[in-house]
Amino acid sequence: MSTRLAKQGRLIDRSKQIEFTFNGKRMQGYGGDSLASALLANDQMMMGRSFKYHRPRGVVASGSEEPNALMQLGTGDRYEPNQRATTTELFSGLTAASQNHWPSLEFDVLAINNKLSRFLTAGFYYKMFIHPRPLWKHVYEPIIRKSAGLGAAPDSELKDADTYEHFYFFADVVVIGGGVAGLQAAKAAAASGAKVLVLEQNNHWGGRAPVDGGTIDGDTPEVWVEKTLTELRAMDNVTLRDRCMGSGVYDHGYALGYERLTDHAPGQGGPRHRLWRIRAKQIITATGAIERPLSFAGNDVPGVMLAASMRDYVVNWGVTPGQKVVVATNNDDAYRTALTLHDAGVEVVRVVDARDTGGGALMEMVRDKGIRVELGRAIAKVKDGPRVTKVAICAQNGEGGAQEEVEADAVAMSGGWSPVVHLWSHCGGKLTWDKDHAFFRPDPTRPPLGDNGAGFVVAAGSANGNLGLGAALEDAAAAGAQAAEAAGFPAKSVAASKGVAEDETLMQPVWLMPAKADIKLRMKTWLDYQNDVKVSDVQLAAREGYESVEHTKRYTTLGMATDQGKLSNINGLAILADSLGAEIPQVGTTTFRPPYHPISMGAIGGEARGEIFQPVRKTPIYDWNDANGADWEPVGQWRRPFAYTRSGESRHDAVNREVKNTRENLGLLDASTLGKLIVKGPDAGKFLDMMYTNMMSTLKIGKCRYGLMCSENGFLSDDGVVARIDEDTWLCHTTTGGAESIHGHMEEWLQTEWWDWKVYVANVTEQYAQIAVVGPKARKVLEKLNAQAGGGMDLSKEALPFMEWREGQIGGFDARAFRISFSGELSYEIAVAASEGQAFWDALMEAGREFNVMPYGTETLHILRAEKGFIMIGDETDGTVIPQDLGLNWALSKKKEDYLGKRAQQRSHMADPDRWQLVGLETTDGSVLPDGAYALGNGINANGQKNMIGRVTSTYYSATLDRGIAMGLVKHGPKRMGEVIEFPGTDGKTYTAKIVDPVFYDKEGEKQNV
Amino acid sequence: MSNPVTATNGAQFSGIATVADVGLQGMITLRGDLSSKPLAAAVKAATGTEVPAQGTILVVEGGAAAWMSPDELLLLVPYEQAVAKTAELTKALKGEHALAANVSDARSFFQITGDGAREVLAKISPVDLSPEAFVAGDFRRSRTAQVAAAFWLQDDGSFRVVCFRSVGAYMFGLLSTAAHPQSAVGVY
Amino acid sequence: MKRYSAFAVAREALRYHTGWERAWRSPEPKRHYDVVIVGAGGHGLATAYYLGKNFGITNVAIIEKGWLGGGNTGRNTTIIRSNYLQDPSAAIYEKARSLYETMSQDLNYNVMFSPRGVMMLAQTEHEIRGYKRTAHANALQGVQTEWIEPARVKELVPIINLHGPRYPVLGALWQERAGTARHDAVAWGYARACSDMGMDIIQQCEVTGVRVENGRVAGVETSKGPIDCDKMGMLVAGNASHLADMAGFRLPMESVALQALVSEPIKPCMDVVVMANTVHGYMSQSDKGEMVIGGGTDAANNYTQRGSFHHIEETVRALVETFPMVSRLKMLRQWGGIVDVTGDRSPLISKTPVGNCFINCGWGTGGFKSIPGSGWAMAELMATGHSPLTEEFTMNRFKEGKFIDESVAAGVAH
Amino acid sequence: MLILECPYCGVKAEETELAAGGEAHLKRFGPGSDDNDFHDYLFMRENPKGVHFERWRHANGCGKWFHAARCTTTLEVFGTYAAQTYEPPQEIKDKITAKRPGWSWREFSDASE
Repeated sequence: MSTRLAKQGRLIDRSKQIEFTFNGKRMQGYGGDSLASALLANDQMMMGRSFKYHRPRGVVASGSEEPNALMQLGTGDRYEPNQRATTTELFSGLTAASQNHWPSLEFDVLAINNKLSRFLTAGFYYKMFIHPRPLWKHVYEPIIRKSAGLGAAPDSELKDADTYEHFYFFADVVVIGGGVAGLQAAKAAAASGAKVLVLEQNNHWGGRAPVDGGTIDGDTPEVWVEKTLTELRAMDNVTLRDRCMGSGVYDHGYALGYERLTDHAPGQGGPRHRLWRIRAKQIITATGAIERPLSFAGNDVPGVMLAASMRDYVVNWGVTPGQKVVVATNNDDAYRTALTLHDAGVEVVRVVDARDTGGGALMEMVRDKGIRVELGRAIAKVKDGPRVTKVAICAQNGEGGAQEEVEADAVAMSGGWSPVVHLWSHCGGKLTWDKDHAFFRPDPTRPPLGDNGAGFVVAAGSANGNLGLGAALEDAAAAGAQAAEAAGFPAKSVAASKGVAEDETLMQPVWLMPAKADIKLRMKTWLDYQNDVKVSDVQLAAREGYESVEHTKRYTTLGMATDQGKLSNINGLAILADSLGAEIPQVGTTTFRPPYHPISMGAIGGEARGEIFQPVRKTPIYDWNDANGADWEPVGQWRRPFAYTRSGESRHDAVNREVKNTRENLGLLDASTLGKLIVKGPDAGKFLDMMYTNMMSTLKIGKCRYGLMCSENGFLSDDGVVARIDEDTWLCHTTTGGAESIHGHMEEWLQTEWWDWKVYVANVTEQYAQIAVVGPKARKVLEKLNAQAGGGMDLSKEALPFMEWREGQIGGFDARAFRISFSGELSYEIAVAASEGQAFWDALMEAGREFNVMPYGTETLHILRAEKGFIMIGDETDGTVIPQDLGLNWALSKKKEDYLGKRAQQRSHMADPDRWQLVGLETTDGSVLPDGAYALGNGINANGQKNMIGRVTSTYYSATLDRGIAMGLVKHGPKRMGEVIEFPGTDGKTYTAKIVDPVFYDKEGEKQNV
Repeated sequence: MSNPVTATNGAQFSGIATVADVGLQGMITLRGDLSSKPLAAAVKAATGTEVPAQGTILVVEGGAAAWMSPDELLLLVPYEQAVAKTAELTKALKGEHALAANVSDARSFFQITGDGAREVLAKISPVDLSPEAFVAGDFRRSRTAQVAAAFWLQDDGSFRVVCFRSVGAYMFGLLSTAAHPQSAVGVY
Repeated sequence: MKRYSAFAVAREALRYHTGWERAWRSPEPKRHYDVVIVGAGGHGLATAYYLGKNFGITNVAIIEKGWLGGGNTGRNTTIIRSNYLQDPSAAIYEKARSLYETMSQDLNYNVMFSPRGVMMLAQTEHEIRGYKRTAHANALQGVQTEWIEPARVKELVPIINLHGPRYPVLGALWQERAGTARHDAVAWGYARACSDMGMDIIQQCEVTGVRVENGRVAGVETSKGPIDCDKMGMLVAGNASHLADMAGFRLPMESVALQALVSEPIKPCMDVVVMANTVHGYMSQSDKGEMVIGGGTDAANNYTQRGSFHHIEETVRALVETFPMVSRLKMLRQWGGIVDVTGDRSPLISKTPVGNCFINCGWGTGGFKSIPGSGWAMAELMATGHSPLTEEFTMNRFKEGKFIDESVAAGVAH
Repeated sequence: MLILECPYCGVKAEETELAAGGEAHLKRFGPGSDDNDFHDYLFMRENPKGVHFERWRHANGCGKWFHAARCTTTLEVFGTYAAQTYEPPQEIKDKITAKRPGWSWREFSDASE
């Protein structure tokens, strides 16, 4: 059984008892425990079920590489699936549940998959479920999906109770990893004066060293770590962050730090996670190394654990995973576990060392304790029930015939170590195979390259393949100096601290235990625990031709689980290489992709949620609109009222009321969103002549002109009214949402093509609130305001004719009035300072009451313009329409040699007489044509599609005319006036419409010109 | 004629720093040749400052001038004087190729005061806001979360942030969120 | 070829799976082939497959620089749909979708085509109009799609938040017979079938030059020596400009990164594919349980298969807003591919200035979903010189101004 | 996540302050130009694996367009320079030659039409 030891546990505070629950059971742990150590202390070895076969699984590691002990943590709006017990700090009230089983952890129906495992090998689903076809969707896939997946999904109706944030940080040198190598590297780098940031994923510093022992500068590693931290904390140029994982390295020195602020204290307030967006000149990866499992049959049985992790549980948390332990190894380090266990009073039944010659000093120390060491031996098989009960021992060079069976309740295994090269590799750092240690290590000649083309990542310590304490410290000091130098800070020579630990003899690669294990054993020998990939699966993949490492990975799912192959990749590669008769480096690795360890989506999204998910752009009249029935419509980032609904009124009714009232009385439109650009300079006229299809240079001061803009590719992109302000100044109106893009468009041409032209552009869109005062009584209300104010600008037809503008005062407000109309009614668009926009609107509403004033929204705006046959960018245009299609040839200046889009419009397809052209459409029965309907032609095309001859671009119910009106683009349309064409609806009906002139109302334009 | 109001109308929030709507501020966009003498004279007349160097703002009593781009300044003047000063600038620069536009009402204007001010901005802007990198008088146009903004550091250690008026409410929400009382990063 | 079936699996299980044969051969190249296909991704393999199946042309080599299916075929988000607006696009994507339906049976390889339905959310009035337009066009194009109301959206996607504070869900364009497939399996299935027809798939073989004689293609130089051919097809997403350069012509195209990510696997919670274009994100759940997430392309030219992280952020925040539960999931892995984007963002399937040399590229974000249709049409074009499915996708269309623009719903204005 | 130094305001800006604007040094062809020239101007792109001259706008910054010389396979930046030029400064071309011998680009257009 696994229990708490009476002594040990350097990280726990035995005075602080903590209650938590696991699968509903109340348990106790101590402050400083991880969830995994606390569970072990409560004899809860089994912590989960595997992905595919639903095999019972115990914790196998002690850190972020853990593949098995995944938990559902918390409840309700703080629930989270798939959290590792090993990286979860215990807190009072923690609720954890194991996952991927039904009905319970102990009894799981889908464990039947385990019985069927002989059939469910790698790739079985590619070979099965092919016939009959419908069964895949309706039967097989649902079953497979249900048995797959890990934790349950969070409740979809609850919003995350936590918040998240980002933080930008700039450093000369970022050290990832706060073990002794990281701290040593930081010290060396910081001595140069460089600004250093150190990230440590755990809540404690020093990494493995305090567990592994030895001395540093004569102190225990623990003391050295404390001293060094004190030194670093005292330096102004050093920032230390714990609980902050370096999760990804990206181009040009960008790195992400994932800081877990309240995971260990939920609900304490403030953000849960903070994502550090770091820009570093140099990055040091002091990310340590991860121990590899040994591949023997039953290596996934609960109680089989990585040797160093078992040591961690004893030393860090005072927990032993078993009472009778077999240690299996191919290297010297595992002997430390034997010593630690022995010192803690745990029986070490055997040390099984696969090497014929065994190890060095550490082995002797173990033997001196009276522990039996077997050389050249292997584990043939671990028996379960469901946790480890017996271990069969055999010769490493055999086929697995057991020579001895010993009783044990835990196995500590060590297959050697792999440097954590993920962060080195994320951005293109290359690896080299170290034959002596049988691992990939960073190749310092091929680092990731920064913006200057030089390397920007330096690996240090065991992450760089220097496993020994002394070598790691020396390497780290050099890495720190190198990084500082590369960041522009000539290093001061700082002697590396001197690490002393027992000499170790070389490990011996052992990829399969025993070396000639038969197929039955290989089918029970796990490589990837979580995804249930076994030695036999990789061998099968190789045999079937999935020879590339990427093929093997994808065919078997090796390394694709939530640990991303941290434990399994090298072991799997070795099996693959062996199957192919190739060397491991020839086979290569799969690509390392961020993040190093999964990070929350919440953190990635940061603060952007709820009200600040995206900016909402608000006009000065926004609040009034909101309080007065605005049915909001998002238009780009703006929100505009679609209509102002009154209580008891439908949207449709509101629109009809607004339309009629504007035609008959007085309507107000908040048109503040329209773009306003000042274009000024000696060459401004020439420039606008290029920007617009029309001639703008000849516009008289005081006058307005409707203008069209095209892209260089010829397509209509924007429209609006241009006013000439003075000799060298024009004011250009753009569509809503066009302000920024058209401003950018103008600047682009000015800066990159005609940079010798003297033109300045300023975007003054938001300086003004712009209100359209529309309807037969528009002049009356404005004159009333002027009368009330005791004077103001002359708004008469004579003083301010149609398509002109004036500046002056209206109702006491400084204003600019444009006599322009997008409705066909008498209309003034009036711009006042944005800060006075609401006051001006209030004045209009107040003065307009006697004229039955009503605000109107975008839908009414649309209908009014459609009744007049005015086109709308985004409705009649869609990026494929040229002005010629819309009968706008009058706006294409014939006098100009050039304007943007002119050359493009001369291409053959643009001049094709078969292009669809703008017409009005009237349904034969007065109904409203469906939005986006297509007109049916004759026959089908070569691909069997029905031929189309046109489409509806705008369609509305016109309250003014009490019938449906529409505009559309129709092949040869203008020549087919009066013809009736068919529009099949998606509702099964076919609509018939007559081709008519697109101007439905006031064809002579008398109403706007009064 | 009414009392003009800002987009966020005096809003204020206190956490690791205090975020507040500064109120109405006269602002003039001035484009032109920044090395020209008439322009320098006009700037001086309008604000009382010289033409600022790249990336900086010059602040004096009642006025300021900030470097926006190689051919653009942002001039700060009292709100009530903005219209008149724009006209004066235009007049003074007649004959020069220049453009002065009153943008006082097109902006939202915030201040961030208190110890956490640097950290508040550093959460939302990809700019090195450490004390060694960003000093009083530095003026930076950048991005704050999803909108463009400009900000500078005053001599008293407080920041001023300018953005478009339409996103004033968003900016206030953003700054307030970043200033959450339990969100101190603890590095500046 | 030994056929795959449940029976075969059971038989092999009894002998510990020792009897499975190679899925495809690994031959050395011959000196001459009737057709050389450059690129053993989905498109290249599908082209070869249909050359053999539909036209009996089997003296074919498929040359691959890396490993088959290792490009964009193996790094996309596996969505299959054909609800395109323009006729030529709808035709080829619908052809592809219909071929996907029977692909497992055709290839005797389970590619796990899952017609679970694809939904494109409308979150603005403009999008409503755009998708209704698409539904009308699709009806005439023979593509089954429909406009659905918010209540139906919620029924199909219980985890969605219809009432986001920013963009409420106003409805959706729904293609019930669209879905997903296992991307690797598509390449492997085609490879196995091609190999079985006697075609040579030559992996780890880089094309270093294109031999052109008298204006016609004569062969390729490769890292495994010269190979002659009568006809050549270029299907190398992310490398097309480079290869065209070797043949002496240029392409109207740029290459950029497209990124994707997956969450850790969770139990089934979402049965359909949802695309939210207003906020730039889409998501589905794989059979393994991972939430598979994608967004838009990066903007700058890039051949690194890495993108910029702010695109990931934009996509994730969009999905957190649309599906609030996503906030408490974790990102397991992010990656990038290189997509080729043409002037109208639609592909080129075309003859080239070099005789008997054909190109198929520029699929942008639509590559995976088009594989069988693209291969079918390309094979027809290569074998007969003409295919109605490819007719509009020529290189010449840019000269004429005859674009196939699927982004037409993009321009918003009032 | 790239960083590029804006030559106008001296800011070393990260990509989120910038907007990519495609290939640089395109020569505009207007009315009267040959079909092929116009086509190439609008659509043909170098799209090299290697040295690329490209346009960027410091959109969330000083608003100016500038040019960058950048490698598309390593993302190394050889330099940034003002947009008001028909070809890269000699100094940047020399730097590229030193680092990428044999690099090529289509002919740079010149000021004379």
